[in-house]
Amino acid sequence: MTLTVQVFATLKERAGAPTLSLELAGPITVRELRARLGEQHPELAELFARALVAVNREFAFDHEAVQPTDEVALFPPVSGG
Amino acid sequence: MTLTVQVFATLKERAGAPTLSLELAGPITVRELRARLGEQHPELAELFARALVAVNREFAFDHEAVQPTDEVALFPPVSGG
Amino acid sequence: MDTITILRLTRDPIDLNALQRAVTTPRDGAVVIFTGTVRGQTGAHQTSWLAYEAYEAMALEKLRQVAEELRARFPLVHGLALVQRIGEMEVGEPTVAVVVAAAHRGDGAFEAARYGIDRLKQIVPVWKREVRPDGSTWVEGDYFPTPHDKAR
Amino acid sequence: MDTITILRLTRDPIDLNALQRAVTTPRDGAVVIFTGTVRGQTGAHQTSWLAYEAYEAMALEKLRQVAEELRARFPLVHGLALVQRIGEMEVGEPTVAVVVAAAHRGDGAFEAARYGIDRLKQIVPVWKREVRPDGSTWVEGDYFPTPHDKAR
Repeated sequence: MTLTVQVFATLKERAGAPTLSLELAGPITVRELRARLGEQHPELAELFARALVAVNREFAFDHEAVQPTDEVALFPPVSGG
Repeated sequence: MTLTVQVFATLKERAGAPTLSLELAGPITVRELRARLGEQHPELAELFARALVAVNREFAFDHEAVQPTDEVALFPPVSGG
Repeated sequence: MDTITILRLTRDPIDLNALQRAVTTPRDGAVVIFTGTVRGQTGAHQTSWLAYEAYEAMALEKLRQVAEELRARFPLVHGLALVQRIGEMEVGEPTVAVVVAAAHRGDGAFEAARYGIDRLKQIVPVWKREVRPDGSTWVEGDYFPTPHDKAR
Repeated sequence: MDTITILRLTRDPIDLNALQRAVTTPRDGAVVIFTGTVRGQTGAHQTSWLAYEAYEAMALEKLRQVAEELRARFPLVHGLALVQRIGEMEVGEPTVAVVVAAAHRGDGAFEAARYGIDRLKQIVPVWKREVRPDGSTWVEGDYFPTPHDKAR
């Protein structure tokens, strides 16, 4: 299955696209998600390592699971207001 | 000389007029001002005793002087905002 | 250092958008506004509308004193407006506005706005008459100035 | 108990007068507004304008979380608006507004407004791009959420 990952701000600018795709056979952890995206886009690996991760519109942390059907996003610390 | 005393809010309502007049031969104190106004308007004496006094647009206290030419006002504690 | 100070007694409705624009200097990223409004219900007590009266000449001088005290305490405030409306106002309408602009919200903007309204309600000679379904009464405050409340 | 909550991401200019009217219930006599504005000068640094982008679906959910946290901490707040503007904004324009209405200014209105903007700037996924005379850069925040920042 293909997981679609939304990216925002610096990540979107550096990726050159608002989404990235990742082929998944089943659930992975947030930590694995960062690593897999980094393997696929080595020039962005450092950004992915520091990025915030949201799964289904909620912050998600290293050991939490990501399903291929989840709504997933990576972005830098927020700077709104 | 005639001193004109402006009154506001409850004092104006109770006095039935926006100003009161007081004949003065020379300077008096704020304390004397309250007393003289009270003698002239006994029904308001208690209000005058509690009222704030302003002389030339600044709060004035018991032992301060009032000249017949001063701008003088009596009013209750403020309730704006 | 460019600062902006607006002191106003007015019979016109208070326009918060215009005040925000007026006090925000190019150095400012944070604006805090306090506005008092006519409260219609206080528990079971009902207010129909309020009428405000001022000793105008002194009120303007005391607004200036509030501004000076505020600036002495909150030196990072750039823009300041102190606006007291007088006349008749309906439930929900702004009766007063304290507007403070600073570079950052941590520069005392919240504290300055609170100081401004607290002090205005102590020393600026304005009174409200409350009109209820059953009559009207002048409201008296509870702050008695001392010689410390004179302008420096 | 009637309370009012407005949560909004919008491309339209922020209208402080309309927000004040919208959140003020008949029980309220005090409204505190925080509004962030585009700062044009930060020391010698010049900003021409800002462009804000949001992860809109999550931003609305996180605005709701900020509102719920705020209400749990400030139970005397009746009216609340959390409005984040997105798109391009010029120097001096409001980019965000936190509007809090309560019966009295001592009912936590100032503290609630401060809490609202502090929390919004931590957890609501919105980013600004700063455009300067010499180019543009995405601004990154400095707050890293922890599991405590999840909605309850």
